[in-house]
Parts: sequence; structure tokens; C-alpha cells
Amino acid sequence: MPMPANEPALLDMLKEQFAAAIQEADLSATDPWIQVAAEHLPAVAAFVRDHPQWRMEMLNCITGVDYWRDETTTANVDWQPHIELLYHLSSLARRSRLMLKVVLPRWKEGQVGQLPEVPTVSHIWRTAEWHEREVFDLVGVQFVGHPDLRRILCAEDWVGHPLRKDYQPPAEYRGIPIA
Amino acid sequence: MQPESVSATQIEYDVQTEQMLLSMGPQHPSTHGVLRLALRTDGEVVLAAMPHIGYLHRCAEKIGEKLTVRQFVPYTDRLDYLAAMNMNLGWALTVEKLLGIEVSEKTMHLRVLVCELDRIASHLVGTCALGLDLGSFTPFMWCFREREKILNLFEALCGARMLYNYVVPGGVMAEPPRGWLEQCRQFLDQFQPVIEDLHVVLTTNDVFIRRTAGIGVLSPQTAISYGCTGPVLRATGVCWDLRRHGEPIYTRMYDDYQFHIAAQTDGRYPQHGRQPPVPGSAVLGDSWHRFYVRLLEIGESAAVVRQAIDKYSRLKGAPSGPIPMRTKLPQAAAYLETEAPKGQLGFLIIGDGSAVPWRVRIRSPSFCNLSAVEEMCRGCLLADVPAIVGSLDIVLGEIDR
Amino acid sequence: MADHLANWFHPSLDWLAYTIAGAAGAALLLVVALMVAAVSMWLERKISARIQDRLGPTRVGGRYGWLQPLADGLKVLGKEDIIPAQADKLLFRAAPYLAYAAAFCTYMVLPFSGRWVALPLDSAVFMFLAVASLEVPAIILAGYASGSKYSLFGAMREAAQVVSYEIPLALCVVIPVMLAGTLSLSEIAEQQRGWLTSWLVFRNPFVCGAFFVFGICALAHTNRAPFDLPEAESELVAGFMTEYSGFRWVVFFMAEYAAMFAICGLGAILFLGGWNGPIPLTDLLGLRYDAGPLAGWLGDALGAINFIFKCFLGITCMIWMRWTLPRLRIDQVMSLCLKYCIPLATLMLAGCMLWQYAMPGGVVHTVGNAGHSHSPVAECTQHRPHAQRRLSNPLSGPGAPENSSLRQQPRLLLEATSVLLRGN
Amino acid sequence: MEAINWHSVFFYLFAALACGAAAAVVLCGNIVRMAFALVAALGAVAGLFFLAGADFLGALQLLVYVGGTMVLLVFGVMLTSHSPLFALRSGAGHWIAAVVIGACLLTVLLRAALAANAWASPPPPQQLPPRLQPTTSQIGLALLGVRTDKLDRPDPVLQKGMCGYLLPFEIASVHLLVVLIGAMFLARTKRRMAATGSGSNSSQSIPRQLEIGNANRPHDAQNPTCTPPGE
Repeated sequence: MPMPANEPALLDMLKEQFAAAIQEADLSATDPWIQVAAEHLPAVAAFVRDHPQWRMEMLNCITGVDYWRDETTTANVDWQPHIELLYHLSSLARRSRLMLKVVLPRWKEGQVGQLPEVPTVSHIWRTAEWHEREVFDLVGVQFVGHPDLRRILCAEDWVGHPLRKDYQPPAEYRGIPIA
Repeated sequence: MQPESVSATQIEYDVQTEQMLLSMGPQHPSTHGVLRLALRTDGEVVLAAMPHIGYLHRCAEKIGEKLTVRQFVPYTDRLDYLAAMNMNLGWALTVEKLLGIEVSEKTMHLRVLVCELDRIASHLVGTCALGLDLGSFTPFMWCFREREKILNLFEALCGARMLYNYVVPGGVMAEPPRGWLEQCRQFLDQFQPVIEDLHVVLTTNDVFIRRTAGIGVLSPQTAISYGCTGPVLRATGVCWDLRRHGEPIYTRMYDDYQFHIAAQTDGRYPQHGRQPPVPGSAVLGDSWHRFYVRLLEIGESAAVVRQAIDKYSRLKGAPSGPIPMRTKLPQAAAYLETEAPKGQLGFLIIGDGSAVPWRVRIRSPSFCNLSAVEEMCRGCLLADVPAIVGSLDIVLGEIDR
Repeated sequence: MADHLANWFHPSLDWLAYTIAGAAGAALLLVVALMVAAVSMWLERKISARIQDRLGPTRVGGRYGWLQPLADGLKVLGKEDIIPAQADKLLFRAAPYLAYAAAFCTYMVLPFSGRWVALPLDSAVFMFLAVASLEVPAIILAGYASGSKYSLFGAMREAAQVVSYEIPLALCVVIPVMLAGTLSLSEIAEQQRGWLTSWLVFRNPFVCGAFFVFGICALAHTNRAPFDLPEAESELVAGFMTEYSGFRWVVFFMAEYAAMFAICGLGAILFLGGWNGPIPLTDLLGLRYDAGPLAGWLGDALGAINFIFKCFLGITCMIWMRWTLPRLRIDQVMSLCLKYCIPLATLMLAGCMLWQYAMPGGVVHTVGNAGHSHSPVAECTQHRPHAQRRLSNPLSGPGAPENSSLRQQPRLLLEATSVLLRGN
Repeated sequence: MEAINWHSVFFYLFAALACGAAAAVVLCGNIVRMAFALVAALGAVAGLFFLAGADFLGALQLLVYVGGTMVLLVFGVMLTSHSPLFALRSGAGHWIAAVVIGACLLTVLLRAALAANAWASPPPPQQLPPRLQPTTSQIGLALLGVRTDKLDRPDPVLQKGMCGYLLPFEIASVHLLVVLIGAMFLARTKRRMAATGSGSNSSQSIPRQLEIGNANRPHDAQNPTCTPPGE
């Protein structure tokens, strides 16, 4: 069952609760999703987790996707360069799934090297701690308020964020040449 | 992460032993691969345990952005190399969900048969590895002897013993050879006494119970909050198994199979043949329950494989083959979670119209299960750390990707 | 042997004769200890293989792989001897030899048969326990000197475990000593001559209980099976042996197996009649020294074989336990010792004392003359049936004077108690 | 060539070892090396006892001193010192004082030793080492209050010492009991602290776990627990 039966009612309840936060939503798709503004993310997440009609107790996965094109990308797509954070939630009690989508600029205020910022949800779902560290490590997103934001998969002193489309691997790391 | 401070009034004239920072791993016999646990210990008591991972990071997701969906299948084998069939199944179903393909019923029965056999093999390693961590070497050898027989079956089926590249998007790579189903049936017939032996040597063994009951207790709320899934979640009493509660494209395969979910509903485990009782000292959600849930699941999977053999041999025709190599992906995203032996394995594929996905994301169950180690190892003894880490049954290939 | 050599040499070279005799004795004992370690290593591989449905060594030296210990030894000798940088060089080298010395010294006082004993000490049991407890400093030395945290942990656990298990071990050893009335191992075994029923373990139920507690404490004393925490592979890599490699590691290994055989030997003598088998073959065949030196020697040989067989039976049980049970945690090991072993051992000791006090001649004898009213004290001083059956005094080797005070033991005791009763 | 009397060779060996180890205890900087030198010294003394034929006393020395010192070393020195490898610094003043006191103590000991008539005269001609006589039974009975070795000397003066060493034996055992109870009291407070501080290590309780978990995350106060789903 992709979504609770009366989606429109639920969506309206969300909209009047967080007027500006909910930008777009499509609850009828195979993977229902709601686009949320970055600064309202914790509020919406806490609401969605505790509200009896949603009960999204488990955060399955946080994904960072880098939409960026240069002349080499073959696919004929016309995305504006931006970063999307996908929060996959699921409710064990109601056996339903939801995805929160947050759109962020690739760099903060356009300066290359300044990571985009989004408030953390690690106090709502404890698993977010590690998932946010991984997104920070690989895609390069600063999570404000995270108790211990360090790299988790790459080496502590690694430079750059590998999963960005414009990432150039360094020639060598501590004297070890990288092919 | 600082351990909580102990107020001064509690220490009267106490002989303050010096706290020691001990690093267990990455080269360590009981960390199931290259995991490093930084332990702050006070004598034998562990005050804080901080796992360090990333030693086996092979950037599988970056490679996924360079290969077509068919070419990426061997990479999914190498995520959880102890249960490669289930990894392949997860990837295949996600691609089929993205492309909107329906596979034939015969293929689905074969996939169920193969994946449940693989679940037995994975749980055999998971249970006896915990026994080995606690020092009993014999059940380890028994389990590996049985697992060898399953690997021989898989070798006859798809030529490889551990990394199969068999369940591919669109179907399976090859049809089972003649007499293969009969060999499966023979294996199952002689398999039941092994589980009884494990129960005798480990589950009801008083020393084993002392070492695992009440150790590394995880409450249902903490487990869900840490995203723990699979046997770790079911051991806390939460009755949640994606084979029954997952998405339709996945549960459709298991609809007409009868099996119990190995979780304690209203205080009792589903009875399946002769099973030992739960010891008094075992708290719900501790290492012993995690071990016991895996043993129950081995029994359930064996029953499912038997039903799958009958259903498969009854249908006519051949299982469907793989999709063409350069199939174009639509400009859309698909996320699907399946019940791998270690927990809920999720794949996210974002297509951009070409044959190569724009982004591949892998949700690893052991990654989330391991994150709960910080919580469980606080205040335990040094000898309990392998018991807790062993009971989580983690595989570092899947965690580091 | 020294005297034969002395008069065979030129008189002025008799000191050479004594040296050779002493060296030969020591060499023989060392060979026994090494052979025992080798055979028990082979036994462990074979038994653990059988338990795990596999074959174990079959290629090296014939069908049953009995040359495997030699092959292992040569392989390890080939390995490089690494001393870690931050190790304390002197102590690091000294530790394995101290450990082996401790295990090897117990063979001095261990009688293999009536006359086959290196040093027939009067306080053999006491000497055995004193030397066996020497292994703790050696392992702590190893743990500290290796410089790594893991070995320090292993050493700490070892110290805590072996020191605390010495108490119940000593208590269990006191019980047969009390029954036999002497600390000399040869004497204790001599008293158990005869059929199966004469073994101390069947003397009364409390000694039987003490035998099982002794078994558990023996396991803990030699770090075997559920108590092998000091070298727990899964937590401490190899405990105090982590930094050792090559020959030094083998010396530790030999020390462990030698200590295992020795503690089994002690158990066999104290509880299972030492070299007196269930069926007294030597008595039935009349193989005693008064029937000629060759017959006596044959009797001793038979006794030695019997004793070694019992020891290997004990080692088999240890191996069997190791390959079926997982490892206990350090606090469970400690609580098992303090909450179960020590109370049980004291209970057995008290029970055995009361049993012996009430029925000194054993149940049959006491029930037989229950009618006569005897004062227990007189009863236990006048005739101690078991003490009387001392045939040959172990101290009286060939040609030694007969005036040792053991013969006057009862008279001394009688006067001592009478003095006590008179209370002056 | 005059015969080598192995007995005296070993005597000199053990004596040299004992004195050398004792000197090492004093001179050594590293605490743990000093402790092991002490163990070696006491072991050498045990060797001397065995040489003198007192095997019971030798074994007793091994058991009590070597074992006791070891426990002292492990639990006293290693666990509490900042790091077992640090060295002791003793200033020049200490050395002078030590040498002076040591010298005068040595003179007193030598004087007393040489005054005893048995040692004043040169050693008697070579006589065989004393055969191993059974010694333990008399010691045992003496401890329990019956001096059997004085039985056959009936003169009334010596009769008074018949009750043997019963009193010191009892005093020593009571004293050890008190020491044991004191040590247990000290250890108990440590366990109580561990029990209240970082969670009792015997079995974790779930509420404790949640409470510790929340305490650690400052902004984690409003983390309501969600109920597990039904079937």
C-alpha cells in the first residue's frame, strides 16, 4: 500500500501546518514524495514521525544526488545544477513509505568550496547520525547541529567529495599514487 | 564521544585505575573483517566503543555511475559476499521496478528457491561465527561443512561458489541443470539434524547462555531509531519482515509460501519442530535472542526451499533470461528494499535516459546495525564486545561499499 | 646408579661419576616432559578432528600422522624470533624459560611408579603446589615485558584467575592428603594398592565430590577449556603470547602441555590410585622387589604404564572439554571460583573429616563392631588400617639405613595425644 | 684434582644469586624490573633451603614469598602506577644516606654472625650432605601444640615448651583474616561506584540505556519513544 488512503486530506493537513515548508508533493507516485524547504526539515520530520496518521518511525536512508552537467555528459537532460537530499522514511505500524526531498544549491551562496547547509535530523532518528556523516563525506553537505560530523568512509584527512560529478581524484595520497 | 561523567560524591576513597584506550582491529580475529573498534576501558569495563569503518571502501556507488545496470550486477555480489544471491535479487528487482518489467512466475519461484538457500548459507556463517567468537570451535566446523554443500549446489547452478552473478534484471542467467532439484531435496533431507546439533551445542549450552543472555540488550525503540533491521530488529520483539510487509513487487514472490516470521509475538516464538525453550536470564533484544532468531530463520528458509522446489518443478517452460545489455533507463528514480539475511537491503537508481544510471545508492543493513554498537557496548565487559559484535552478524564489504 | 659409576671410574674421578649420574637423571626427566608435551599435542589434534568430523593429521609419518608434533616443532624453529621494539628485552627473553621451568619442576616430585621417582620428597604435594604456582610470575612477566596492551590484559586475567583458583585446588588436595596421612606422593599411591575399591576417590562420597572440584580447578589452573581467558583468541588475539613467535612461543606451548600432564598426574595419584590399576596386576603376578630386582623393575614398569595411561585419560577429558564448550567471561570465572568452588571444596573437606572421624575404619568396619563403645580418639590412634599397610618405606632406597622416624609414627602420635589429654 | 663438591658449588651459586638480585633490587630504576629482581632473590633463598635439606621450608618460601610478592607486584605496582615503565629517580643525598645506613647494618650483622660459635671455626672436613629426613610431621605437630621432638628429653625444664607454636599460629591466622576482610571492604566500594556509574556490567536494563542515551545528546530532550507496530 504506497500511501494512506486519504492522501489529499493528509497533504492539506501538512500544508496548513507548515505553509511555506511544503513546496511540491506527489503522494500518488509509486514512491510518494514531498519536497520540503531546508530550514523546516527538522520540524516536518518530527511531525511526520510522531503524527498518529503518518507514524514514520524508521528513517531508511539519506541519499545525496549531485545534478551537474558539463559538455562531457552525454544524456540529453536540462537540469539546473543543484544537489538533492532524499530522505526515505517508512512506517512499520502503517506499512507505508514516504520520501522527503530537499533541494540545495551546489555551493553555499555560490562560492565554490563552501558546502551547502541543512539542519540535522539526528536527534529525531539516531540512524541519521551515520547517514548524514556519509553524505557529508561523499557528496559534501554540511549538516548543522550534527553531534560528531566527521568523514566516515574516506580517510579523515581526505580532500574533496568523491560522489560529486565534477570531482577530480588527487594524483596521490600520502605518497601513494592513485591511478 | 565522552562517556557520561561520574559525579564526585559517588567516588569515596576509590583507587582510581587509569583508563586505557584500546584499539580492537582492523586486524583482529573477531571483527568479521576490517572493522576497528576504539574502546575506552577502565580495567575490564568498556566505557565507550567507537567503531571506525571505511577500510574496505571500494566506491561501489561511484562505479555504478559508469556501468550499465547489467554490468553492475557482479559489483552487487561483492557487497555482502556471504549472501550474494540476495544482493543480486535486490538489484534485479529495483531495475525491474524502474523499467516496469514483470518476470514469469517460474522465474519468481526459482529466485525464491535460490535466495532462501543463500539465506541458509549466510545464517549458518552468522550463527557459528558468534560461537567462534565465544570460543567454541566445533559448531563452526559443522556449519561450514553444511555450507559447503550449498556452495556445491550453487556451483552446479551458475559456475561460481560465492559470487554468482546469477539473478540479473529480467530473470536469471541459466536454467538449473538436470537432477539439480533432486540434489537440493537430498540436501534438505539430511540438513534437519544439523540444526538440532547446533541447538544442543550452543543454544541450550549453559556457558553459551551465560555469555550471551542479557548482553548487548537493544530495546525496540532504540533499534528502530538506529535503523536496525532484519534478525536484529526481530530479536527485539518487532514482528517486521519485508517478505511479508514489503512492497508488492517483492512480496508478490512470497505470496503463496507458508512460513512464520521468526519474531516473538505475545511472548512466544513460532513453534517449528522441536525448539529449545528461551532461558530465564535472556532479556528480549539481547545477543542470545539475535542468535536464536537466526537459527529459527534457517528452519523457516529450509521449509520455503522445499515448497519452492515443488512449485518450480510443477510449472512448464523455462525461466526468463536477462534484459539486453544496453537497455535505456527512463528519466526517473526507483527505490526498493528487500529482506536480505542481514536486514533490509535498499537500492536507489536514478536514470537519466541513457543506459548508464545517473546515481546509484545502496542502503546497507549492516551499516545501520553496526551503528547501534555504540549504544550496546557502553558498560559491558571487554569479553562481551565480540559477543555483541558477533551477534549483529555484520559484513564489512556491505558496510564500506 | 651414581655408586656403580663411581667404583667403575678411577677413584679420583668419582666427582665425574656423580656429575654424570645427576645429568643423566635430569636429562631423562626433560625427555619425559618433552615427549609428554609432543604426544598430548598430537592427541589434541586427533581428538579435536574427530569431534569436528574431520581426520586430523594423516600424512606426516605414517597413516595416523604421529610425527606431526615433530613437524610442528621444526616448522616453528624455522620461524623468525621477533622481539617488539617497545618490549623490555631482558624480561621478554626470560619469561618463557621461567614458565617452562615452573611446569618442568613439578616432574621432579611426580612419582611414575613405586621406585621410579626423581626426588622422593616427604612433602611432595606441598612442593608440587609451590612450584606449580611459579607459572603465574612467568606469565605476568611475559604480559608486561611484551609492552602491548593486549598482552597486559592477558597477564592481568591470568594473575587473577590462577591465583584465585589455587585456593580451591589446595583445599581439594588436602582431602586425600588428610586421608592418607602423609604429604609424600609415593606414600599416598602406595596406600591405594589393591583393587579398584582401594582408590581414595571411592573412600567416601566427599572425596568423590572433591575429585570433580579438583578437575574444574585443574582446568582453570592450566588455562584450559572454558577458562582459557588469558589467551582468548577472540578478544585478546593471543593474550600474553601475542608478541611471541618462533622458539619462544613453542616454549610457552610446551609449558602449558607439560603443566597439563603434571596436574593430571597429581589428580591420578591423589584420587585414582597412581600406578595401582583397578586390577592389582603387580601383586597378582608377584612382581615385587623381594622376588628379585628384575621382577621388581617389571612391576614398576607396569605401574608406570598404568600411571601414564591415567594421565592421558585426564588430558583427553581436558581436550574434550575444550572443543565443546565456549569460553567463560572473567567475572563469571571469578564468581565460579568464589561462589562455587571454594565453598564446595570446604564442604567436602569438612564432610570428609566428619566421615573419617565417625567411621575411621570405613563403613563396613564401623558397622561391624558398632556394638563395642569406643572413644573415637582411641579408635583413631590404636589402629589405622590404611596407615598400617605401608610395605616398603620409599625413603629406604637400597642400602639406606632403616632408622627413619616414619616407622615410629604411631608411637609418637600416641604419646602426643596422651600429653594433650593430660593437658600439661 | 680435589673432588668438586657439588653441594658447595651450588651453595655459592645460590648465595651469589641471592646477593646479586638483592643488589639489583636496590640499584634498579624500573619498578617492575626491581620487583622481578626481588622475586629472583627470594627464589635463590628458597634454593638455599633446599640445599640445606629443608625441602618443606624451601617449598614454603617459594609459595609464600614468590607468590605473595607476585600478587603485590601485579595488583600493587602495575595497576596503580601511572605507567609501569616509568623509572625512579633517587637524588645524590639519598645514595649517601643509604650507603651509610647499609654499611653499619652490615657490620652489625657480620659481627652477630661471626660471634656464633658454629661459624667461627673453619668449616669441618667434608661430610656428606644430610640425608633427606622427613621433617614435615614434626613441624606439623609442633604447630598444633605438641613438640614431639622434645618428647624423649624428659628433663622438667624443657617440658614447659611442650605447647609448641599453637599461640603464634592462631594469632597469625586471625591477623590474616582481618587483613582479608579489610581488602574486601576496599574493593567493595570500587564495585559500588562502577555499579552506579557506568551501568552495572552484569545485565543492561533498557530504561537505563534510554536514559544514558538521552543524557548524551544535549538537544535530544524531546525524543519521544515510539511504540512498536503490531502484526
